[in-house]
Parts: sequence; C-alpha cells; structure tokens
Amino acid sequence: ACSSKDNGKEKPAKLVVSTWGFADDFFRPEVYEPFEKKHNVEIVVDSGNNADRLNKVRQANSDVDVIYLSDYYAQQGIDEGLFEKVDHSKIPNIDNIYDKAKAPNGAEYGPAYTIAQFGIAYNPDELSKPITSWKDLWSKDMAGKITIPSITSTTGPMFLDAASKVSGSEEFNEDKAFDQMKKIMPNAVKEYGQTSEFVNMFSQGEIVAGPIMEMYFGDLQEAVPNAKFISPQEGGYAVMNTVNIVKASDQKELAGEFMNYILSKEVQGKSAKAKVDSPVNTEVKLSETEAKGLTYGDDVIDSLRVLDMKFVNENSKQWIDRWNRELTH
Amino acid sequence: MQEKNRGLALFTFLVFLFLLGPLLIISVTSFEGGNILKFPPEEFSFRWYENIFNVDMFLVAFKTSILVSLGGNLLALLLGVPAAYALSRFDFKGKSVINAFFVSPILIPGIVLGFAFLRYIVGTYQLPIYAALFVGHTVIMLPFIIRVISSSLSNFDFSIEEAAESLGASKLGTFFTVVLPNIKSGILAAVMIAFLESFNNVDISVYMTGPGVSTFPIQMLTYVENYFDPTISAISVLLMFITAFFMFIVERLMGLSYFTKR
Amino acid sequence: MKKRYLYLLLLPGVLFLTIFMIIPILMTIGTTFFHEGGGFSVQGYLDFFQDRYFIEILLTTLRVSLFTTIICILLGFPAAYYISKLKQRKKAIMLLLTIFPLLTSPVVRSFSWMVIIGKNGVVNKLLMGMGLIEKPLDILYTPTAIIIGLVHLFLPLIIVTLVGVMENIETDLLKAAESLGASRLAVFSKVIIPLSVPGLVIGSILVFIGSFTAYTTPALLGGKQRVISTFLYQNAITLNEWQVASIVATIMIAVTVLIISIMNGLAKKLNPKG
Amino acid sequence: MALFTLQDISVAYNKQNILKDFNLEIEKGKLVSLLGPSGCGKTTTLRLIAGFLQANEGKFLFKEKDYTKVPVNKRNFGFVFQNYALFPHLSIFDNIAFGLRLRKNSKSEIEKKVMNVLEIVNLKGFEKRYPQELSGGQKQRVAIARALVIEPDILLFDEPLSNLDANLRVNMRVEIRRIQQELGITTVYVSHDQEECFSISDQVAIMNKGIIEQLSDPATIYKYPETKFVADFIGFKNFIDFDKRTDHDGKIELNKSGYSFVLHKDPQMSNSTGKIGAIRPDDLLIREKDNMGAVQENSLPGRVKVSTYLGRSYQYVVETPIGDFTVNKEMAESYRTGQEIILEIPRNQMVLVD
Amino acid sequence: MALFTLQDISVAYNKQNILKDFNLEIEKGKLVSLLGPSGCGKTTTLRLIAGFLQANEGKFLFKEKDYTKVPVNKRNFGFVFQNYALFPHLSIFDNIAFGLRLRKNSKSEIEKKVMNVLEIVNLKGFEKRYPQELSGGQKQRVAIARALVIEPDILLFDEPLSNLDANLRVNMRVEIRRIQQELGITTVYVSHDQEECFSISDQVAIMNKGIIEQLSDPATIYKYPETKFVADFIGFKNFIDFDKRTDHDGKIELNKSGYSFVLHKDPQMSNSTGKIGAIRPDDLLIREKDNMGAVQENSLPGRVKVSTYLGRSYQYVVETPIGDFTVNKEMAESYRTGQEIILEIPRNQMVLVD
Ligand SMILES: Nc1ncnc2c1ncn2[C@@H]1O[C@H](COP(=O)(O)OP(=O)(O)OP(=O)(O)O)[C@@H](O)[C@H]1O
Ligand SMILES: Nc1ncnc2c1ncn2[C@@H]1O[C@H](COP(=O)(O)OP(=O)(O)OP(=O)(O)O)[C@@H](O)[C@H]1O
Ligand SMILES: NCCCCNCCCN
Ligand SMILES: [Mg+2]
Ligand SMILES: [Mg+2]
Repeated sequence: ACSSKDNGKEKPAKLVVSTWGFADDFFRPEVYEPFEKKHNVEIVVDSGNNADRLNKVRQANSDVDVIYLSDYYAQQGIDEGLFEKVDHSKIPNIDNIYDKAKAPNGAEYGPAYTIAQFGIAYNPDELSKPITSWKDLWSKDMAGKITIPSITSTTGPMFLDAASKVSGSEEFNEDKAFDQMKKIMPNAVKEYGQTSEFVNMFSQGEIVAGPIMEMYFGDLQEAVPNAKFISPQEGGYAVMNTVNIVKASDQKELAGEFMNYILSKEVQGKSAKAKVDSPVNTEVKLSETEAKGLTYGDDVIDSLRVLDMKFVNENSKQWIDRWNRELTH
Repeated sequence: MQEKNRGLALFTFLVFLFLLGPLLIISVTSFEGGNILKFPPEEFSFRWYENIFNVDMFLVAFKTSILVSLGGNLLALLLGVPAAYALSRFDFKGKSVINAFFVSPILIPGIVLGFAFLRYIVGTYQLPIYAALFVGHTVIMLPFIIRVISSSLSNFDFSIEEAAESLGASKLGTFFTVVLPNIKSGILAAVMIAFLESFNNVDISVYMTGPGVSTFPIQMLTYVENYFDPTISAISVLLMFITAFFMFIVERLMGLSYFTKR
Repeated sequence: MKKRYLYLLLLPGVLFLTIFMIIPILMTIGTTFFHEGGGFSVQGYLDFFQDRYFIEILLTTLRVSLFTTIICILLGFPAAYYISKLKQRKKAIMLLLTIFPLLTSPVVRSFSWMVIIGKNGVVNKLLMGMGLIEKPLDILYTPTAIIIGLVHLFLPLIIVTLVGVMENIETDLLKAAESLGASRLAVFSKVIIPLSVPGLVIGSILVFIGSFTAYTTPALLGGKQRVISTFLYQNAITLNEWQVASIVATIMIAVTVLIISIMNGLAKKLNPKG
Repeated sequence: MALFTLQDISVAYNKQNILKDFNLEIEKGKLVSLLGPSGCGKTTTLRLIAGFLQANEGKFLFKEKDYTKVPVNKRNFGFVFQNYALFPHLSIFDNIAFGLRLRKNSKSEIEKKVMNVLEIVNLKGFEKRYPQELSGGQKQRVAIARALVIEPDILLFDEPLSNLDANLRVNMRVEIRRIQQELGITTVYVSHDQEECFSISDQVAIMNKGIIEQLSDPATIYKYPETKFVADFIGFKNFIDFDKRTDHDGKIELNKSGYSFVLHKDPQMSNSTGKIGAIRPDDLLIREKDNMGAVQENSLPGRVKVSTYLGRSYQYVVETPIGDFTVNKEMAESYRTGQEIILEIPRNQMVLVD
Repeated sequence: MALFTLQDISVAYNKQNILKDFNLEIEKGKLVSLLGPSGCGKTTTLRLIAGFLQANEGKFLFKEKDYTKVPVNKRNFGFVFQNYALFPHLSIFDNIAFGLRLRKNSKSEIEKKVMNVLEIVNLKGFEKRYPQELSGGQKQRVAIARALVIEPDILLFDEPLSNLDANLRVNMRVEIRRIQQELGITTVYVSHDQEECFSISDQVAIMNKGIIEQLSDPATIYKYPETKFVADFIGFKNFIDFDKRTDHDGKIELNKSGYSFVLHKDPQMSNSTGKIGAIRPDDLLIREKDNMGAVQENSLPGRVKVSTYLGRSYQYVVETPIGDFTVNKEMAESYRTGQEIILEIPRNQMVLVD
C-alpha cells in the first residue's frame, strides 16, 4: 500500500483491495479501472475466502487497505480492533443506501455494499406440495432430501435463528434452537460449507430442497429449470457484505474514496445490471428482468431479518461447540 | 507377460479403472455447454476451456504455481538427494532420528504448518511473500523427495558404485553416472509426487499468498466458491493434457525409457 | 573420511528444515504448554482427553485413515508389482496414467464420485437395473465415501513409490523362492513384500498422514460425520483459536508418530535388514 | 527309465537361438554334468529344467508326464544359482529354512535339518548372520544348503563351487555326491571344472553352442572324445591333422609331412573314422636329444619355445616340423628355452577325432 | 623397491577382527596371488588396497607415499569384482568405456581400446548388449575388460575367472599375465585355483584367518610349505605326526608306531624343525602286496578303503596301521576296494612342517 518512489519518476500509488475474487472479469474493467484512472492509483487485489483473508490481516503483515467481508467476519475483525473507524460524513453515498445496509456492524464501521437474501430453494417436481415456510424443511417428507448450511459458514447462524423461530420462540432461544436442529438432522444428508456443494447436490438429485442465498438461485435453475426460490413466510435473512478499511493501511484517505465510489449509483447500477451484486443504493432502478435473481426492492429488503452480528460473534464459539457435540453423530 | 500373470493383469486393470474412471467423468463434464457442472452433460461446447484463458487470475496464479513448484522442487532435490543418499548408503548412529527428522514436515497438519510459516517465516523472518511461498513449498516437498528416493535406493547394489570409483569416477561423478541412472524412476516418482503435492497444496499456500501473489489451487478454490460451472473440470482436463504433452516431448527427445530403470 | 561426507550430505537439508520448519513449529507448539499468564501447563491437553466428543472424532478419523491405508496397500501393491515387471515403455505409460488423477481438483473429483456412488449414481443405477437392490444404497455422505475418495486420492502415491522400490529387486531372488516351492502368493508374501518394505513403509506413512489430515475430501464426500481436521480447521480458521488448534495439531502429531513407530516396528519384523 | 527328458527343445533370446533341437534324457538317481565353454547354454538348460524359462519349441517330460507348463513352484526341483540369489532380508538360518517352512515342516524338524545341512557346508555358527555379512564362498555354500535341505526331486547346480578354494571344493563335492547318492536325487550339475565334473558325475554332457556334442560316462569322455571340440575341451591340446590314415588289424598308421605314427587300435575307438589326432600335454613324452641322426617311430625332433611353471609340473611349448606341441612334464628334469629335444607320442595315448 | 606396502593393518567388522597386523609388500610390476580358504580375508585385503575399506589400524603406502586416506578414484587402481558389479544401465561397450571416458580419451581412442580389449576377452560382437543379457562367464569377462582397459597402476582381481571353463580360464589367465607383464602393471590376484595362482604369479601368499602364513615364489611354496596349514592347503593331504625325529648328515630319520622312515635332507628344508611329515596323494607310491613277510624301508602295509575315479587318475583311500592315506594313481592299474597293498613314501617327496 505504500507508494514507491524509486527511479525518480513518480509511480502511481497502490491500493490493495482484499476481496473474494468473484467476478474479477467484471470488477477489473468496470469498477477498478475507472477508479484507477481518476485517482492515479493502482489497485492490487488479494483474493480468497472470508476466513483466510481475515487471518492474513490478523497476522498484521499484509498490505491490505480495503477489505470486503461478510458481516459475520467483519464483526470479528472489528471486535479484534483490526479496522479503522469510518467517518460516515466522509462517505456521502451512504446516505443513498438502504438503512439496513448503513451500519450492519455498528455506525462506526463500514457499510454493506450489497445485501443478499437467504431463503429456500426447492425442486417442485420432487415434492408433493410447495414449500412456503422454514418449518417445511422439518417435514417428515424431507427425510434424507435436504442439506443445511454448516454452522461455520456465514449463513449457519441464520439457519440456527430460523430453527429457533420454528420452535415457536419469538426471541432467539439457544436451547430451543438446538432442540429443533436435532429434529432436522435426519432430513439433512449433510451440511454444506460451500454453496457449490449445494448446487452440485441439487443438480445431481441428491437433495431436493434446502436453505440457500438467492444470488445463487440462477445457477440452480440452470440445472433444474423448474426450481423455485422462496422467501419463507417467517422472513428470509439478510446476508450483508461489507467494506472496511484496515487499521494498518497508509492509504486511508484513498480507501475512503474507494468506499464511497463503490456505493455510487453508477457502480451499484453496473454491478446490478451485470447480475454481479444486488444493489443497496436506492437510486438504482431496475426493470423486472434486470432484477431477476437479485435481492431487490424495498419490500423485499424490509422483509429480511437481520442478525445482530455482535451477538452472533460472541456466541459463535459456543454454538459451534454445541453443534458439533449435539448434532453431528 | 505369461499367462500366469493374467490374474494380476486383470487386477491391475480394475485398479486403473478405479483410478481413471472418475477422470473420464470429469473430462466429459468439461464439455458441458450449460453453466452448471452436470452429468450426464446436455450440450456440448468448449466454452469452459475458453473461459480459463479469460480469467486473468488463473493465468497469473498458474505461472506462480509452476515457478514455485518447480523451483521448490529443484531446491528440495538439491537438499534432499544428498540426504537420501547418505541415509541409504551409510549406517550411522542416530540414523533413525535423522530419518524421522526429514519426514517431520508431513507429520504436521497443513493448516498448522501454514500458520507457523505465516507467523515466523513471513512475520519474524520478514521474508517477502514470494520467497516465503517458495521456502514453504520446499519444506513440504523435502520429505517426499528424501523418503521416496531413499526407499528406491534400498535395494540398490552399491558395489557398482565401488566399481565406478575404482575406474576413476569421483564420488559426485559416480553418483551422476551410475547411481542416478539406476534410480531414475525413483527420482521421477519423488519429483512427481513432490511436484503434485506442492502444485495441489492449499493449506500452506493459503497463508503465504498476498496481494498479487496467489497459487493456482487457491485461485481454483476461490473460483468454485463463487461459480459452479465446469471450468475446473476443463482445467483438470487441460492439466492432464499438459502433462501428457510434456511426457510426449520427453519421449520424443529421449525415449520413454528415460523414466524407468533399464 | 566417511564421517565428513556424511555431514556434508546431510547438513544442508538439516539446516534448512531446522530454520524454516522446526523452529517455527516448536515455537507454535511451545505456546500450547503455557497459560495465558505464562506458567507451564498441560491443562489444555488434559481437557481434550477428558472430552468424549474429541476422543470420538479422533477414533473415527483414525479408523478412516487406517482403512484407507490398508485398502491402498491391498490395491496398490499388486498393481505396483505388475507395473514393475512391465517392459520399459509400458511401465512408463502406466506410471504416467497413475499420476493423472492427482492433477484433478478435489472438488471436481468429489463431483465425479457423486456421479458414481450417489443416489442416482452409476453404481446404484446399475444395481437397481440388475434388480439386486430396491432402494439406492447410501454410500455417498458416509465414512465409506470418505474412504473411497481418500483411496482414490492416495493410491497413485503408493503405486508410484512401490514401483520405484520393486524395480530394484533381483529377479533371481524370485526364481530362487519359486524353486524352493513358493507359490506366487508365497513369493509375494515372503520375498517381494519384505524387500518392498522400505517403499511400503514410506508409502503407508504418506497415505496414513494424508488421510489423517485430509480436509477437503471428508468435507465434500463425508456426511455429517466430523473428522479431526474439520475440528482443527474450525478452531484455527473460523474461531481463530490458535491455542486450541495447536493443541489439536500437537495431538495429531503425537498420534501419527505413534502410528509410524508401530508401522516401523512391523516393517522391522518383515525385513530386519530393510 | 528316464526320470526326465528334454525333447527337441529350442530356446531363443531376441530371435537368436541359444538351444536348438536340444535333447537330453536323465535317469533317476543319476548325476549328469553339463560341461562347455562360457555362453554355450548351460545355465539356459538348467533354467529350462527348473521352469524359469519357457522353450520356444519342444517338450519337457518328468516321470513321463508333460511338465513343460508346470509352474516352477510345483516342480520341487532345487536350484543353486550362479550368483547365489540369497534373500537379503533373511538370516542364513531363515534362508535355508525358507523351503522347509513352505513345506510345513515342524519347528523342531526345521531346526534339525537346517543345523544338519549347515554342518555339511561347514557354516555352523553363521546361522544368525545376513547374506551381506558373508564372503563370496560362504554365500555360495548357503545357496547349496538352501537347495539341498528340501530334498528335491531334481537338483540343479549352476557352478555351485566356483568361488571355493580347492580343499573346500573337494570336500563339498564329496558331500554333494554323498547326499545325492544317499537320497537318490537326480542331479544336473554345471561346472567349468573338469576334474569336478568327472569325479562327481555318472554322465558328462559336453555342450557347444547350444547342442550336446557328446554324452557319456566320465571315463569314456575322458578317454575317447568323439569330436575335435570335445577333445580340445577336455584337454587334448595338441592336434595333428594327418595327411593319411591306414587302418590295420589292431593298429592304425598315420602320416603327416613325411613323419609316420602308429596307434593301438582300441576296441572302443573302432567306430572313429577321423584322421585328426589328439593328444594331451601330459601324455606327450619329451626327452633330451640323443645324438642319433634318425628319429625313432612315433617321435619328432623339436625345440623348446616357451617354458612355464605350473606348480606340479613344467609346461613346454615345443616347436616341431609338423607344428607346435604343448607338453607337460613333472618338475624333476627341466629343459631350457631353445633346447633341442625329442618329442614322442606314445602308441596308446592318441585318439582320432572328426 | 616396494611399489606398495600394507603396514600392520587391522580390519574388523562388528568388532570381529578380519585382518590383524597384516603386512604385505609388493614390488613394482609383480603379480602376487592371495590364496586361502573361503572367508580368510582375501576380498577384504583387496578392498583395503582399492580404498573401499578403511583399516582400523595400520598404513597403506603407495610409491612410499601414505595413501591410507587417498580416495578410491584418485588411486587409479583397477578392480575386478567377485560379483562383477557391472553397470546395469550401460551397454557392454559403455561399461568398458566408462573409465576411458573419465580419462577424457578421444572417441576414436575409446572405440579402439574397447574393441581391442573385447577381442582379448573374446566378446567381440557383444558390445551392444546389456549385462542382464550375458551369461555368468561373459559378465565376468566384461568385468575384467573394464578393469584392464584403463591401464591402472595396480590391478586387483577378485576371483576373476571363477566362472569360466578350463580352456577359457587358461586363455584368459595367459592374456592377463601377458598384459600385466607387457604393461608392467603390479597386480594382486585372488583365486582359489592353485594351478592358476602358481602359473600366473611371481609370488604367492597363503592366507589363513586374516594373516599370511607364507609368502614365497610359487615353486618354493609348492615344494616347501612351512606350516601344516600351508601344506594341507596346497595339496599335501597326508600327514604323519611322527613320534621321533633324528637329524643325520644328509638325511632325517623319522619314527611312528614302530615304523621308521628316512628322508633326504634338502638344503632348502634345513631350517625346518617340525616333525609332522606331509606328502601329496600324487607322490605316494602304491603297489600290489608282494608276498614277503617284512615291509621294506619307507613302506607300509595297507588296504584299499575307497576308490574314486578322477578322470586322469584314480584316487584311493588306503588304511594303514598309522592312519589313512590318500593316494592318486594314474589309471593304468586299478585296485579293488578291500585289496591289500603296499604303500611307499619316496625319500624325497615328504616335507616336514610345524
Ligand atoms: N559386512 C560384513 N559383516 C560381518 N562380517 C563380514 C562382512 N563382510 C565380510 N565378513 C567376514 O569377513 C571374513 C572375510 O571375508 P572376505 O570376503 O575377505 O573373505 P574371502 O577370503 O574373500 O572369502 P571367499 O573366498 O569366500 O570370497 C569372512 O569370514 C566374512 O564372513
Ligand atoms: N537375457 C538374455 N538376452 C540375450 N541373450 C542372452 C540372455 N541371457 C543369456 N543370453 C545368451 O545366451 C547364451 C547362453 O547363456 P547361458 O547363460 O546359458 O550360458 P552358460 O553356458 O551358462 O555360460 P557361463 O558358463 O558363462 O555361465 C549366451 O551367449 C548369452 O549371451
Ligand atoms: N486442508 C485444508 C484445506 C482448506 C480448504 N479451505 C476450504 C475453505 C472453506 N471455507
Ligand atoms: Mg552360466
Ligand atoms: Mg571373496
């Protein structure tokens, strides 16, 4: 992230962006290059999954300036004091995004630049009646026919929360949630750690239903054209991907600019139209076809449940432990 | 082969069916036209092969991986072959300790090894990320090189080495002219195993990649975390082709026997 | 004279490993024996061994690894022997075919196994087609599936290693054994196996450790069953609990060392001069 | 009746014939030696009998049954390898016990038999060692012990004593012969040592380039070689290609370049029609030139060209008008190089071969 | 002046002494044989000279320089291995050319030298083969060729002809001797074949359990063994442990169980003080029992116990009042087992050893 000044001739500054490596062929020309030109900066990408990238930042010897993480991992970074506080007044575009997206991990830290819905996908051809509720996954008919997210994946805690709901508890109740989870285990052939596993199982007929993020639904339809995605009647969950500035960064100013830039109508619109990310900027307007497969529209966003990541993070260790002991035999 | 080996031949055939059958399925899926890895495939196309070359990070990471795996392999050979030789040729006190010492890198779960590397090689020793990656891969290749080569030296008739020396060959010369040619396939096995171990490695590389520096399998993992298309099938097939092509070149230049003891 | 050569040959490797592996690992492991405060303690380890859950996944993993190793030997040994007896050209081709599977990503490989042993997979379709079974067999997402996947992963390793060793066995020894009345099986068990012990040992060690620490294959082909590396991975990566992860790792190392010394002991019995 | 028979056997490596139309019949309990120059196919013949090698053509009969395709381990034939082929991973005891264990002998039986055979090969006290810790000759003896101990139907020896010193060689061959006869084990024995072959064998086969040139009892071969090759091989170093042969009653007259020689006509030699005379260096007589002008019957004038000390005797190369002759002479009288001498061919020591 | 010297050498394997206080000095251009029973340390001695083995004690001097620690490849000594040790991955040509290539000979030179030495060992036409495709004897000859071709300073032969037939053996040993003398290559030669050792050597060392019992020129060893071991080893099979020895002028009188014997006192034997008489089977005389009651001087009554055919001669084991004797007798007259005979010890054929 430091600008090197050898050879007398000034080289452009370097901004290191840590991200998933998803849709690089879109981001590079459509997002990074315009920014590079405008700010005479070179954007270098460090790609990988949430956990691995966060670990490298933890070890404090990476050059990362800006880091994309799901809210669950962002919270860990925040709790460990790895990220710089963000002055929202310096990020004017924040004002234009959904309220839910403004401060997923608290007002002092980075916003979500996209929100995805976590709901249920299923294959109606293999089921006698349609799925409408989280509860339906507990049905006896589903024995050996579904998969559920692993507790260590981003959506794992969300599903645990759904279990708590299904158990009848209004507030999250850990014990009830786990009792309910025990009941669903005979239905699950396995837990999935990566969405690709879900997609593979679904397309090969190993499973006929399961909880999954909406952004992957298009892929499921490729394999099973009749597949359906629903927001369960109890409500889907909001998976929020955030941006944060790393404390060790020496390009905080520029990082702020970048954060503002990716929330802009222009960038948000482009990525929505390319079906890369669902927009959070409310100024972005999409036609019905453009919105297909995206989590879009005030109603949808409003209906989504949001987990308190601080609470999740404080409890995740215990949840994982209980999950391991009580559910995996 | 005589008839008495027929049972064995059949057995071997079945083993290879087991080994290669899945590859056939993978190859078939790589030609799927749709966006999803599927079997049996429904359409036919080459688009996922094209896709490999459209993904920038694959190309860069592939180069890095090849450099690191080959370079590390070379360094591991330089360090490991002398050690393997010493361990097979001489009897000395503490040999079993040294033996255990050299296999120790494979005893340690990769994640932990990677973490330790990140903390000390990148952290404390302050090695640049590229160098650290290189060193880390050498460490994990070394045990394969040493153990595989020394096991192939275990039935070696060392008297021909004395013969070579008495004819005027130096120790080093003897090694290159009479030992090496007779354990070629052992060396080859070692190099292949080590290369693949390094080339496919995820656990360690994951910690030793950084901005702009990443390895091929890491990029593949990253890719499959986000896409479900047959690109990785196509990559697998392509890798097999590259290997086959490389072997073909070697065979043209030196004959396939290059890979085996006479 | 001899001594000097010995040191010269061993020193570079020993130094390299010491600096770049032993020291980092010892420092990492070392931390598991200290309290947060700083005093020496083995409490972390005691906790683990009193935990039924942990013991259970340890045993499961051991079982899977041992089965994998045994199956790899049973399949790999005869195949390696067959290959080692082939003429050069054929042998080279076979060796090549052996390593091909190693070039495929674990993800696609497990996909292909899903296609083979899955509910709608080739095996089940075949068996149902022949009327041997009514309902599809549950193979995928069981420990059996993990073992199949691991065998597929590691079989090439053991074959390639064994071929290297077997090539150097003098054929007259086999003939001598036959002339003394040894059947092919006896030649195999009494001469070839003992003389292949060095390769067998290293091959088995590689397979065993590989299976014991494997993450991706159990994660993809296994069902809800945990293996020890999943546990380690959760602690290290997801929970950032390096203290716990290092303890688990240390236990894993201890277990592998134990298993390896048992294997070495067996090997000594088979071939005292190996 | 033959215990086993090789019938019209042909063997080829890389299309090059090693044995061609090879026939050999051996009776039960007999010891037959194969004797012949390096590379003539002796080892090949043994390997064929053992079953290590499949003939391209021909049959192998054992007890009148076709054994051509019977696998090695079903044959119960013992083989002593030219290069020992000891199991490097087994101690000497275990090497020898190998065959017994396969035959399910009891532990005490094995112990007894192994110790007994170790005694025979003079290696008591070595049972715990490993092959790598033995000298060449010691290894060879272990190889013999290993084959003997299983009391095989046929014993095949490939130069089993080649690395032993003279004393041990004699002891071992006496032992081998004793055991062979006691147990009545039919044996094929390859050795390049003629004395060994002659002393140990019931029959000797002289091989040349993949065929048997002569197969007879040792005394016959020794005395009446039938071909020039055989004669040469068993020590008839001197050959005279006579111009003329005239058979008389009881004797044969031979001429060469004006010199004439007379031979006793031996009944066993009567079939021979050859006119190449062959005589051993030991059988030629040499004496100082007596100053008589004429040379006596069966004698030739000569001059000592080379003289070599052989331990027991001196060897002279003598130049004569009809060629050079090699003569051995016990030490007592020694001739100088260059000395003129008289060479005599005794009447009953020369054979005629084709 | 000695070309090389082994000085007070000790060698041990696993703390067991194989050579102890071993001394040997060899002059330039000489060929010295080591002869001794299996396992006595011959190969060990050669390996020591070659540098494959480091002595626990003692020095190795070459041209008066301390060579004890000079590495093998700097010694330029040729070694012919007992087990050949051919390079399995190289053709016969390349095996032989190996040393020449290291010596940077030109291609044409190599071609010439290799072909030349192949001619000598009688293996022309085999240059393209690989070791696995040769017979035992052929391999052995390649091993010899490989060592010869580099014209080494010292040639070390470990039973180089053990797998060759008699003819080839003689030819090869003549060749080895010729080349050795022509090029003046100092040579140490291990063989168990006495005739070979005697015919080829300038000096013969008889070894026993890691020491040299006697080192002399062949004729001396042959005629005047100094110890019972040496005598036995070189064929003095019959020993009489006399009760009494009385030295007279020019003769020695010996007594055993009432029988008395007289020996010529040979000047070379004058140092000997032993009273064990030793005589070769070939030197004993045997004749039919003449019906005289008394036995003549140097004679013993006896009875044929065993009779063996040896090709050239018959061997009899004769039972006498002072023990069994082994006697060889040319074929002509043959005695039956059980026959009573008279055994005579010629006056000048017995030696006395310690
Ligand atoms: N590696 C070893 N370990 C233990 N003892 C050994 C070893 N090598 C040789 N010996 C012993 O050393 C002694 C001398 O061996 P050496 O090979 O020199 O005998 P040799 O005279 O060449 O015999 P041969 O004529 O049988 O070849 C033998 O008794 C042998 O058993
Ligand atoms: N694998 C092979 N390929 C080609 N030729 C071979 C092979 N093995 C043996 N030969 C040839 O076959 C011939 C006979 O070999 P064999 O081993 O039977 O000879 P031998 O009579 O035992 O000789 P020796 O006394 O030297 O051991 C030799 O000329 C040899 O070169
Ligand atoms: N052996 C460890 C392999 C690590 C694979 N990473 C998977 C990432 C899951 N989120
Ligand atoms: Mg042979
Ligand atoms: Mg020896």
